[in-house]
Amino acid sequence: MWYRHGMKNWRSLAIVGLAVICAVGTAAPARAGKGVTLLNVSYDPTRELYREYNDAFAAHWKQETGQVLTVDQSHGGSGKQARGVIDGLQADIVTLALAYDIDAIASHSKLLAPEWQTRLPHNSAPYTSTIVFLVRKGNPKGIRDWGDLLKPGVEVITPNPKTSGGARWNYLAAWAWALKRELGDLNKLDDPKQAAAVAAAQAKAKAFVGELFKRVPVLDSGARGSTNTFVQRGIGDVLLAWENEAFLAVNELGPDKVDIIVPSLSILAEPTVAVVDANVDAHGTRKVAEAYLQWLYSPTGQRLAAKHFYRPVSVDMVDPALLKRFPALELVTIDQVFGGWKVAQKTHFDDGGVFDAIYAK
Amino acid sequence: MSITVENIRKSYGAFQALRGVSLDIPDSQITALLGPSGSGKTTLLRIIAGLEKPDEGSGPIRFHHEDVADRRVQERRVGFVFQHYALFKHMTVFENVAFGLRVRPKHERPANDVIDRKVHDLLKLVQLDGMAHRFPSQLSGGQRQRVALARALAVEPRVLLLDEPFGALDARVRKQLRAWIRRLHDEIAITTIFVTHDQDEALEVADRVVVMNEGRVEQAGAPEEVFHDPATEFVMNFLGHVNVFDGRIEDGKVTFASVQIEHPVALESAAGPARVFIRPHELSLHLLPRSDSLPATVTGIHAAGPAVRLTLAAEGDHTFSADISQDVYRALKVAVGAKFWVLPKDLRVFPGGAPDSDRL
Amino acid sequence: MSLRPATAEPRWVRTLLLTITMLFLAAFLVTPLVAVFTEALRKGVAAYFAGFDDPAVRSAIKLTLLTAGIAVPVNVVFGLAAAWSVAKFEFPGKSLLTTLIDLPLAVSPVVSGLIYVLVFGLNGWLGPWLKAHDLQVIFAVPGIVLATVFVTLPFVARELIPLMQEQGTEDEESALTLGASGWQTFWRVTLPNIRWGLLYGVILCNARAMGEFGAVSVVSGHIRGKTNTVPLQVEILYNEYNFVAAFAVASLLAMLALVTLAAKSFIEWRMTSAPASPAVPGDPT
Amino acid sequence: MRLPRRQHSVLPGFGLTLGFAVVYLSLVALIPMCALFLRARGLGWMGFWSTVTEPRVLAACRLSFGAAFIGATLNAVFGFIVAWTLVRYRFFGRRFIDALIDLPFALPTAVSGIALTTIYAPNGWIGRALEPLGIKAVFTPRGVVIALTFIGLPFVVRTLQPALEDLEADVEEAAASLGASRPQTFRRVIFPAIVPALLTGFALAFARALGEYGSVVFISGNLPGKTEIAPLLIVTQLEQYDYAGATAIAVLLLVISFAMLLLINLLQRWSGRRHLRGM
Repeated sequence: MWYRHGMKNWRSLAIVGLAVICAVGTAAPARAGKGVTLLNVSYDPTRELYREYNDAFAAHWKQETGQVLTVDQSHGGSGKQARGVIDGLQADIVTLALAYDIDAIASHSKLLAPEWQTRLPHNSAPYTSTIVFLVRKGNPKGIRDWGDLLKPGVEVITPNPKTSGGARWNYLAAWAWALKRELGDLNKLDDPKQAAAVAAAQAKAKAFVGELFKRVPVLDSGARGSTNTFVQRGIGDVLLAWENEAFLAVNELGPDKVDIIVPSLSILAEPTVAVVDANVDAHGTRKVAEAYLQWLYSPTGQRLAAKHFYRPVSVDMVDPALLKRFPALELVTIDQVFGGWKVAQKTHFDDGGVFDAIYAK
Repeated sequence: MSITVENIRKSYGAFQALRGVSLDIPDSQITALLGPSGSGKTTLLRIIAGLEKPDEGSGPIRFHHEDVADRRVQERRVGFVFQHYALFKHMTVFENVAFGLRVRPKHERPANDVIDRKVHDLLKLVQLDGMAHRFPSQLSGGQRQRVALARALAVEPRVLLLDEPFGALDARVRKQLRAWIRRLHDEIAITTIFVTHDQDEALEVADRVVVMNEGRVEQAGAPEEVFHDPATEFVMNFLGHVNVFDGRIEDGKVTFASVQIEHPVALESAAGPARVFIRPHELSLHLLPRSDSLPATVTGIHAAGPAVRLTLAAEGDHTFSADISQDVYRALKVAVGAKFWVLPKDLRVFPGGAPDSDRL
Repeated sequence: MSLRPATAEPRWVRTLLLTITMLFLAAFLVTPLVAVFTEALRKGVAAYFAGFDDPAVRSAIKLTLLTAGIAVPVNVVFGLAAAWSVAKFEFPGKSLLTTLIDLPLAVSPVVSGLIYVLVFGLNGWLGPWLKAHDLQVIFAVPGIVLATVFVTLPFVARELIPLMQEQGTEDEESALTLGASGWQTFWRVTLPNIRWGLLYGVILCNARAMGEFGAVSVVSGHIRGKTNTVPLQVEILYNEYNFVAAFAVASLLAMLALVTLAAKSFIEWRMTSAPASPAVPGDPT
Repeated sequence: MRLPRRQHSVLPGFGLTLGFAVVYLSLVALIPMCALFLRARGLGWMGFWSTVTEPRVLAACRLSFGAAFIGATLNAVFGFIVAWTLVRYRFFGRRFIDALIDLPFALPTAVSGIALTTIYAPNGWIGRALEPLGIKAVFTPRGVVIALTFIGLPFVVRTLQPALEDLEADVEEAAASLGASRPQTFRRVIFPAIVPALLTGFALAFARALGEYGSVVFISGNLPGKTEIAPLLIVTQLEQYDYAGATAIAVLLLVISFAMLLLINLLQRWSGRRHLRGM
């Protein structure tokens, strides 16, 4: 009798187990619906740009092919978004803050080819940007260039370079400026004869950046968090920001509150874009995905980029009135100063790198 | 419906609640399971009801020759009244009583008007007809008890099982309900078993008393039988107040305190220690010594009641009680400090030492 | 001067304690609540309602309702089953089971999300299999539901276990002796007995299900209009400098919290003051 | 028959309900958690040890533990006063305040974080008042404590309330009749009786605070080594594709949470009651 009872218990357990598995396992099919859908996984400051671009491209695509296109949009910190794609976020397209994050997708997941950056013009960056300063209205602390950030009593706001792509650009721009100050001419970096001077300059740059980050009271995880901290909370005297973020902040949050200051030298930030091969092939969206990115280089794409304060790569396609908004300054590239992303990441941002050393004490 | 159980065992981990109980419950009578807490009486009742499973190797449980040991509680058709009644708080009195009828399978379920009539008949029987639409929380303890009884009777049980039916009531209501249950039983004549730890209750209500202790049946019989002819020390001790003396058996006589008395048990037993039990009303007080009487001093008087209870101290640190009538109390002019000769009119002797005198 | 009862504090102590209570609660509870509504209404009622006039917000509300609509019922079933087995039976490993039921309460929300990434992610245990079958769990609705189910798992069970333990088994046994089947006993006796406690558990579970941020954030993928729940949408609006809309949507959740609290007070009042409520139990058979 | 070794009750459904509960719990919670341990095992003991003893991880854990401890302590002190006034005194708005206690529980943590930051920032309602005093509330460890105090409050109050309600007045009257002053009665009669509940509430608030993420990230400032909490570090590690490091910290938190829960259960057994309302 006890035995029979036991069987019953096990049977009911099995039934229940199956039921739960069914309930849990009703995973959604990855795609559904009519027409074609793209998922563009992007980073925080591109919200406004892609909102407009998606509509424009969908209309263009409809005209070209008659197909109804919907572009789903996901925004977040660049690193977080890359991790999402690695873990299975079904992105057809990634438009991230820096090439390193797309490299990470390629190396961690085999979802896209390692040579992705060569497939589109201009290093796969259809628009560029740079790093500028946002200060309180009237610039009460008199900040003109990177050196002024170390004035006594100046508080600097930047996101965390560990988690924010924009913050890595901030960090590298500051470093490049310090090198330039020490060396006078950045070409010396490639001159073997100047090795001793370069080493001394690198040490000075490290000290400068270390001192700079000591003046940071809040490290938000993303660019938007930092802007909110600076503008909404009123914390800090200067915000290191994407040029487009700075313009947007002035427009959205009040020209009466903040001013943009352009330093003498900054870095050429190249937000890169790529098609995620494995995903577009699974979704059957390669054609439209590739067209989507190509069209970023078209006059419309370039115009929209410029409208949203990204520097277009093909200036000749864009209304000069729009271009006038971008101030001229000396821009250095990451390849030129740091030997490319992989080296920069390893030296500065990986665990145990230079950035960690700043906070190690 | 007579009930027979054989060799019922039940243990909870290391604790043995029932150590092999066999019992015959006669048809249409009230049987009381009497014993101190932990004696296994409630466990036995729950096993009969089917609320507990006896251990492997236990004997059958027969309801009138039919072994119901493998029957589920729903199929045994027992009416069970719980100590705290277990009335369904969210249902009216009416719905509580009707519950057993409403949960029957559709083809056996009586029509609504039949249920209605039946419930009202039952409520009339337990004298609660006007209360049908009240909720249990609006009733007194005694009324709740009667609702529980009516609910149990509604399913026309073959046997009625009551777990400490008067336990949660105050003294006055208890007394009333005892008599009422007795009358009710005479009316419906259903085999009834109830559990109690109150010997007065058992002796007054039951046709048969089963005295239990430590998972065993000590004695089963009519109330007079167990009271006047207890089979064991435990029964003697448990049924009513009793004075206990440690004594010895020698030469056919029993010696305790300072007296030596002839007793039939002493004649049959070998010499050795013995325990002497005397109920307080079996002692009489005398001003002059008699043979077999022992001198004692009154140390306390409790005169408020039909009888007067005296506390007495005898030589050798013996303290005991004696009950005398109010007449005798006044005639002898009893006062604290007075000395009397105390004569046992009757006594019971159990050969053997004093094992666990604090068992009660 | 009247004599103060022996078991009361002097007036100044009472005043002091009351003042501390009020200040503490004002600093920690009332101001955040007020802040949410103030910010939401900063630009007036029209701007407040304009905050909801956004397909992404509406889809976030829909997704949140769907998530709670799945998570709450399954956790109710689980809570009932767990409470029934724990409260009404003795078995070895019982206290381990109750500890494990409590575990999601103390697990960091981030970890709660992470574990599902490790199981269902592309590089997780089931990732390759799911991909082969074109199924998507994390960064889609099922993952959000799972994470929510995990975080809200203990609520109903925690509410019911002590309640059912307190009530004992007499009522159920009584129903059984009267011939009721197991299901009848459950529906007609157990459920009415625990209904207020159950509702209380449901309300807390629902509040948490709708408000969960950390765990859902890890598994959501943040696809606008598709995998954003209300708390995530609040963050997004906030990050879009759309503060009024962010707080307007947040005020929805704050109002949910207030409604929850009101419902809870009502239930507590019912539980303590009106045990004898009439009820007409439906017949499920 | 292995499942129920001993079954006291004749109530049906044991196999069904326990089976369902165990299977459900395993699928939803236990098996996914195993994934965490397995992934962390990839590090090996040495790797695990070196990850969790990195200065930055240690600093984050110190902050998480320290702030959780201070928050739970604040809650123990003020939560006790709140529970006391709610149970003992009758005043206008008592019901409203009583209901409000659960707010941190019902309000999404991100909203709480944003709201608290808005209030305690230097230009916020309370922050403005603190600024002249030289007290910086947000973007300092104090901010973390504020968020964690907010999160933990209901745990302490809701555990203490029933315990205080259960205290019988006659015990206090007995103490008073034996000549004890009110403070003496409190110290020697009331307080010892509610210590178990207080400890339980403290432990629950602590365990919850240890893992809190959503509300803290807005208010803490997130400076590595200074105001970075352990759960944020998990997120940071994840975003650097360092799964092993993330899982190592997650395992550490999980094990500590589990230990806390076991401790809570022991405390509850000690105090002889498992009834925690408002949870």
